[in-house]
Amino acid sequence: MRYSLFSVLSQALRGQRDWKPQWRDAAPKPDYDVVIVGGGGHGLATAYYLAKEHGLTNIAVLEKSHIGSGNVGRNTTIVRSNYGLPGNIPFYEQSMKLWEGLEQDINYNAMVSQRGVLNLYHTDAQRDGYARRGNAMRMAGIDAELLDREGVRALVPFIDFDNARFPVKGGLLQRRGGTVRHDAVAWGYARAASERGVDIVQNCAVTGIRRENGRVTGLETSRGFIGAKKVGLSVAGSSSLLAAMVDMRLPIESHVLQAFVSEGVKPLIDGVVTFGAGHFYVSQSDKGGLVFGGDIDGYNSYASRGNLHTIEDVMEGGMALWPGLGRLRLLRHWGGIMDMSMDGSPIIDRTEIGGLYLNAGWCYGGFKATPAAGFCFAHTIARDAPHPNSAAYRLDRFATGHLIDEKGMGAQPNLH
Amino acid sequence: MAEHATLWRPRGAWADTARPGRHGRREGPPGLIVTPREGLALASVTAVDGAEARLAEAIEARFGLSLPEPGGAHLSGEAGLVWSGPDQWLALGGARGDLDGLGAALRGAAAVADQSDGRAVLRLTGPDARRVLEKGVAVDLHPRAFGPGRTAVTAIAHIGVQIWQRDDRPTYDLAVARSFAGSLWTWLEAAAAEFGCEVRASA
Amino acid sequence: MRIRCPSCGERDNGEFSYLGDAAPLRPDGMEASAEAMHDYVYLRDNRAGEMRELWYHGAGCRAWLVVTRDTRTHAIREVQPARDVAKARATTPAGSASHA
Amino acid sequence: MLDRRPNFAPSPAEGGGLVGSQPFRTAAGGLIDRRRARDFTFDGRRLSGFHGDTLASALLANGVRLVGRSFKYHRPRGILSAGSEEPNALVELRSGARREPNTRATMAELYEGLEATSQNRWPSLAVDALSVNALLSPVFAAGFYYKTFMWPAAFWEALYEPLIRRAAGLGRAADAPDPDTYEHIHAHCDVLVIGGGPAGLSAALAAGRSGARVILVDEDFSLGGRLLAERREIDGLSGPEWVEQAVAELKNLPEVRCLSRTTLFGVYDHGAYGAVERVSDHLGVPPAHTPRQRLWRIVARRAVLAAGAIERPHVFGGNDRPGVMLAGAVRTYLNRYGVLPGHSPAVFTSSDDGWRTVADIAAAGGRVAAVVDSRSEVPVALRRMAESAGAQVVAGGQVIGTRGHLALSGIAVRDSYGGTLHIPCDTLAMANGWNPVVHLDSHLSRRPVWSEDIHGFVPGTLPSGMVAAGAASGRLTLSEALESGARLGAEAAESCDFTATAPATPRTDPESTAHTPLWRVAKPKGKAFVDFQNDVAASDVELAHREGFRAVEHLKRYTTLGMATDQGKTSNLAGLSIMAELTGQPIPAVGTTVFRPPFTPVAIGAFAGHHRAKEFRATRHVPSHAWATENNVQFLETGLWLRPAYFPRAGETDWLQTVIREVETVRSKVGLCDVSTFGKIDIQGRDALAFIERVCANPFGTLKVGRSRYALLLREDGFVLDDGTVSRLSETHFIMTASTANAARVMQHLEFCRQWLWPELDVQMSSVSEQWAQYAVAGPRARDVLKRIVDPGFDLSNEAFPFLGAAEITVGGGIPARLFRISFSGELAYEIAVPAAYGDAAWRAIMGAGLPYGICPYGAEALSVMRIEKGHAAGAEINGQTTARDLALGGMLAKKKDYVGRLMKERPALTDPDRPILVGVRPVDPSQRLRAGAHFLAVGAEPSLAADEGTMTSVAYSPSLGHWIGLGLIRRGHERHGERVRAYDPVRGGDVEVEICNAAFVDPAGERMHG
Repeated sequence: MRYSLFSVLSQALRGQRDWKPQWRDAAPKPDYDVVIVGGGGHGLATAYYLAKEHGLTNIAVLEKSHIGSGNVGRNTTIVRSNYGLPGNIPFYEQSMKLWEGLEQDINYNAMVSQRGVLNLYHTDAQRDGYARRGNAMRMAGIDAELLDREGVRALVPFIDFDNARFPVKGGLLQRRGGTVRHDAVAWGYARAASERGVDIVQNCAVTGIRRENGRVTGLETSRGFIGAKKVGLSVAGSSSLLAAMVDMRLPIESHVLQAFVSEGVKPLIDGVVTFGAGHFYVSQSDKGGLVFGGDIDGYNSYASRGNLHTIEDVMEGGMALWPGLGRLRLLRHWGGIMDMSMDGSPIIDRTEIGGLYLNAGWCYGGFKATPAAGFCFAHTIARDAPHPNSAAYRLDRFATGHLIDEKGMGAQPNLH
Repeated sequence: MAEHATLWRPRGAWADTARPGRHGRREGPPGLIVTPREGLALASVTAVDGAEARLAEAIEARFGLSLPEPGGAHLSGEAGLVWSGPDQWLALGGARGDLDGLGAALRGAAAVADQSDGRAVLRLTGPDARRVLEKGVAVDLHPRAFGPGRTAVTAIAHIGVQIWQRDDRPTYDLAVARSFAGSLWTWLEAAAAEFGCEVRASA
Repeated sequence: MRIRCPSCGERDNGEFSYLGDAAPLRPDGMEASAEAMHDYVYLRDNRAGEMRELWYHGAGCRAWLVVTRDTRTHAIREVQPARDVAKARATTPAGSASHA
Repeated sequence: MLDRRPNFAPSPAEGGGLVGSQPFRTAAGGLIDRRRARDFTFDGRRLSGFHGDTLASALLANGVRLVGRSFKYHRPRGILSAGSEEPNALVELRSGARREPNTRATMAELYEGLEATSQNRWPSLAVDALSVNALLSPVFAAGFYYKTFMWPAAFWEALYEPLIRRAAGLGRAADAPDPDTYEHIHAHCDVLVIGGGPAGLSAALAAGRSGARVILVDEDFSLGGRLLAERREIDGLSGPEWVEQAVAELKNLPEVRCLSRTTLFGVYDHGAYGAVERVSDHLGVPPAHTPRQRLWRIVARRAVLAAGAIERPHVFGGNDRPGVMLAGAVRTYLNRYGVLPGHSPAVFTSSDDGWRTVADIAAAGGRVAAVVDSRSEVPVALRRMAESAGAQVVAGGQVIGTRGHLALSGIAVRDSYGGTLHIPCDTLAMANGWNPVVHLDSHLSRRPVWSEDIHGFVPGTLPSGMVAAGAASGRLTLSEALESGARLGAEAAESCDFTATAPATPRTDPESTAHTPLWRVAKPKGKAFVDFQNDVAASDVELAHREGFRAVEHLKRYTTLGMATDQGKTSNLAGLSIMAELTGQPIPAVGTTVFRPPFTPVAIGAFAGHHRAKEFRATRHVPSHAWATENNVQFLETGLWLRPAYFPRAGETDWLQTVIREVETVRSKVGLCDVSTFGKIDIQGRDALAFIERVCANPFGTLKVGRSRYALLLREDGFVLDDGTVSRLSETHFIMTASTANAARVMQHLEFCRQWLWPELDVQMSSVSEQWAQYAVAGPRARDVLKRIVDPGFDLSNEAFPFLGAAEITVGGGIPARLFRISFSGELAYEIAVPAAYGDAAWRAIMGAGLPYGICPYGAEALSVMRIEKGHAAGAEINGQTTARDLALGGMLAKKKDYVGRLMKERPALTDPDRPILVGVRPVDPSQRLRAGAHFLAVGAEPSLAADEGTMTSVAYSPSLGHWIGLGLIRRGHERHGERVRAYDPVRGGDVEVEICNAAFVDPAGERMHG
């Protein structure tokens, strides 16, 4: 049923009786043209764009648990395209444009809310770094404003301007940045893909990747063998485990990133603010909870929980930025497993194995990338060639030296 | 010609911060008594691989003390050695210059680097000394886990510190990198406020 | 998380910083190949399970440590001074220690 | 209609007559102190309670039932529980900068002058405009917003979302910085006991008597748990008497620490726990020198989880109406607080313990309107007891609906024959069994398991070192709690090598926990709520099922079930049970939600503790700090350091004027600058030189004793890590410097190389950064100044101590010092290092010695100008993205040795001649200003990513040249000197034509520093 004001009102009168499952909970078929492993935001978006842009219909998305149970459901919901390096800029801007049209495209309100992303700076050197980044954005046609202290004060008067250890000197603002209701992204893409015939297979864990003559032929799964002409891996923190099934070692480590939400309160803050002198970023959800995050815990982990040290570090950043937070209460914190790549940038590429494609290495930037990652990965799979906007995200860039290292931290994923 | 030689007086690491007098709660006896320890001699001693026995002998000869095991502090009055890392110790002397010649004495057995001014040291004692430290030190200082002759290299309020316990009153020496002394003091003053803190003149 | 430093005893993980997998060994010397160096610098097993990894006790004794930890449960089986491990490695025949 | 008032009307003789204003307070009894009245306000209304009350008990005593409005439908809500599970009674406590939204009235201790305000309502609690949402509730079903508000697209941010945001949220946060303080404390123990009820007290006693170090925490302000709330007997003592005895003994055990008002909120790996102590929340304002709250980081070898259980509500129509309460809570208010919440209470039970409520009310002299038991068989004794209390007993019945405007006035009951009875009542006590508190044991990703015995989840595999006792483990009777607590407490102590024995279990009065859960009432009249706070009704669970959201996590996220501030403590199982019914599965097959920390919400300030405002991070001071502050310095933040930036003099009106004067003074006379912030690493040993060769990319083999050399360090991936100098003091003794920003990272890197890569090398390292105050004395008169500083006997002449000389000397009459002839400014310059305690004296001495030569102090800004004039790369260029070749340092790379980064820097993309390389730029029109961060474009090119040729990294106004200059990285820059490009800076409106030139603007041949 198409979602519309009419359908919502008429169902209200009918006791909501006629709504159908938002996506088909499919049983796997024996063979598919393309199988996407991973029913997160990226995998579901990939399936949707394969169907929509490339006319493929014999597609399955395999999810070991239930869709949206990974990072798409446990992030801080920020979207932005304020990158500084040419390898990243066109990709994230494509993603932003897709976000801007997402609701009409998939007929699902994911609450794309462009209330601005503000990155604060505290030193002249940081200011110049943001100017460099903002200028690159502007050259690519992306909105960016460099604010001084008073410009920041006009937007977020409640942060600490008077007694801060690292006084705020200004910020880089992308007004088109904002937040998106994360779960709805997975559900919306699932529903849209399902309507286009994609099989969404839940509770189906991949246990092996079958190959013949250097090409994939299908997947061993907890629900039996599933044949596939092409396989796209889109499994975030589990990327290395899947790659190991075909003896590949990836330039990736899995790390835990914690996210936090406070009790709900009446509106305090409109957009997203990122502290520049510590690890802290914050926004407020439509339900009123402050959603915030910080740095990864910093050690390899497949356990989706974090430890106290990092929690304190994040809260210290919060209090330093915004001393009015003191009496607000932390409601919940949780962890997600990030696929941290060695230069902090993702991989969307073919592999050495025919028919096997990889979408990985998103570090903690994967959510904002969801539409473009799906779009470009679908392109890569369908055409067997990279999309121009993701052309820099090659797997061999570590060998060639074409690194995309926004932070300049080098091959140390826990520092990205 | 060094014509200003008469003006060359050392400036204490705590000169701007741990001012003598009462801090925090005013009522009752102070829970914490702080004495800045200015003018000590300190040096890092790093053993040469394979020369540990020679080092131990040389230390015995100079200090009359054995080389402390990990986590140990061997003290004799104000002098002594405090373990500070694998194959590394902090040598102590009661007065600036007390460790002169240590490098030569240990040549071939250990590398010595003067740290007399690199670390700022406070002596902490009083009935609530342990309770104050508990607010910053994640190491268990309970008498069953720590005590006189023990040391820990750790952090307080994100600042690297080394603590060694001198006696079971208890009395602790707390060393911090000199440039951090001001921030460490701010923490200590806040942590001790509920117990009351008396700073005595530097000794 | 608590890590038992062989010298300092059990400490909060906040006192340590992390480097990563201890298995890849630096291809030393002028004969080393760029390919081997690439693998050493960039490629990881990223194991879900027990892993030997390098931690630095930066807020403590400044020792590098080899920690044997399960990345699924954080259970730590063993902590050794990295220098001791490295010295033992140096005395074993070349190559036999890689990916130990 | 029952109109008889119970016979416990207040007697004016007691409580100083104040009870008269508390119509629901019993005449006697309870654990409140009736001699200590406590006045407070609720929504501005002045009310009174007693010391020992919670805000909730005091409100109930005053007959206040309407306490808040729900999240979505703004339905009137009252008090459901008497504990931290409370979903409804949330208020704003205090006001102004101390306002605390969403505070559970059930946990807030009453203090004199307490100020509480209801929330999420406008204009008032009784008349809430948004209660219109309740009428629209057929539209506002779960997830309705995903299906609408999409047209037109621009309306989302402009219209729909602001409305939703304003309607959502609950309370209002404080509007100013938190004026109170917080602190941390680290505690270690053998046995941590979580919960101070009968099981926890027994565990603490058994463990504590053995001599083990025990910490007992409880979130309540009084220890005792449900023993304070029930009329029970232990060895002939009442519950509170037994508690008093146990607590007195615990307080006498020297190694036992009892922490009330302390919530164990999180379980972390390896026996680490987080708890928060509300030190001063029961007072109006924290006393002097006392924090508001204290965050405990506890490390425990063993833990006994004795956190009790939470009672389940029933799911029936209108079950959210103020006056509908948990049965256990009704008993708590009656027995502990001396409050009977209603004049005509009814009981709805599916368990024997629900009947205790009837007995307790009767014992207090109250009347009970009705008892509805969903089970058809009711023990005769219970029925008789109820009937003697005046109750109508309905066996096999179910409450299907409620009546009342802002509070309960009656219930509709379906009897066992299907008929409907309407029973007037003002309170309904629900008893539907108990859920063990399994939250904490699931923080480490463990899942609880289903128990058919109690029809609920009990702990599964517990985290290592943890055991569960009492109700938290599913042992719901008092005697089981006492027995398991004592046994497990003793065992915990034993496993920490103490000798402990569990005492004999005390005798308790008989009790029955027989229970047949009623997961939901069929065909309810009106909305039957599952999650009260988030307004999730049973019909929303049905809708989620219909739309395919059947997995637990889907159910939770789609309906928001369990995501409110109570995290579903009273709702999760109800939601699961309905989904189980809809999918035809047993409850455990539907799954369990994993509870996340914290157990109850924790103030953000408590986590931050001391680290806020100026103490967010430490501040490091340079050795010349005191002099600088006496001399009008302006500081600059560099990492944690406060570095002198410049020293304005009277009459100078802007920083540039000052910096120009400082640079000119150095270039023409002499200046003094504190460079102590650089890292200094002492490297000794037979293999020290070999070690330096491996960590540095340039060769050192020819470095002689008494000389310094520039040092370039790469990361293993071939990019530049840092640069500094290496000075050789003896054959086996070197000093390496590192940049201020990278000092710690370089030290860690060198330790890695020494300990892990090349342990066979004989190298000893220690950081001496803090030991030495180091000052640059720079300018043509530097030598003249230093001659007056160094002790006689040291020859400073150019021949004896040339450029790049290094020496150990003495100053001030025998003070050891080190002298290096290195120059960052390009002038004749020295760096002199003295022990840090002499740093202040040395600074003053050099300033004095320099007076005749016109010396001035200069700061980091002038230093930066001069290094840009010299074309030296610094932090803006050594940014982790550049190679030695990019920085025009390729020529110094060693060819005949292995070193860190050697191979990876040769990758094709890093040797691509098209890469941006370091150059100087100057404005074609010398009056124009340059800005770092500008991008370079060909003159006439349209700005685009493809046209981007590089960036300006550093700029300065050059007093030597009289115009702005810049350093930048531009494609093939080294081949393009003389070419003009645009420096494009749209974020600051800049667009300047510049000419590419040699980066060394001043004295390119380097003659001055050699002089």
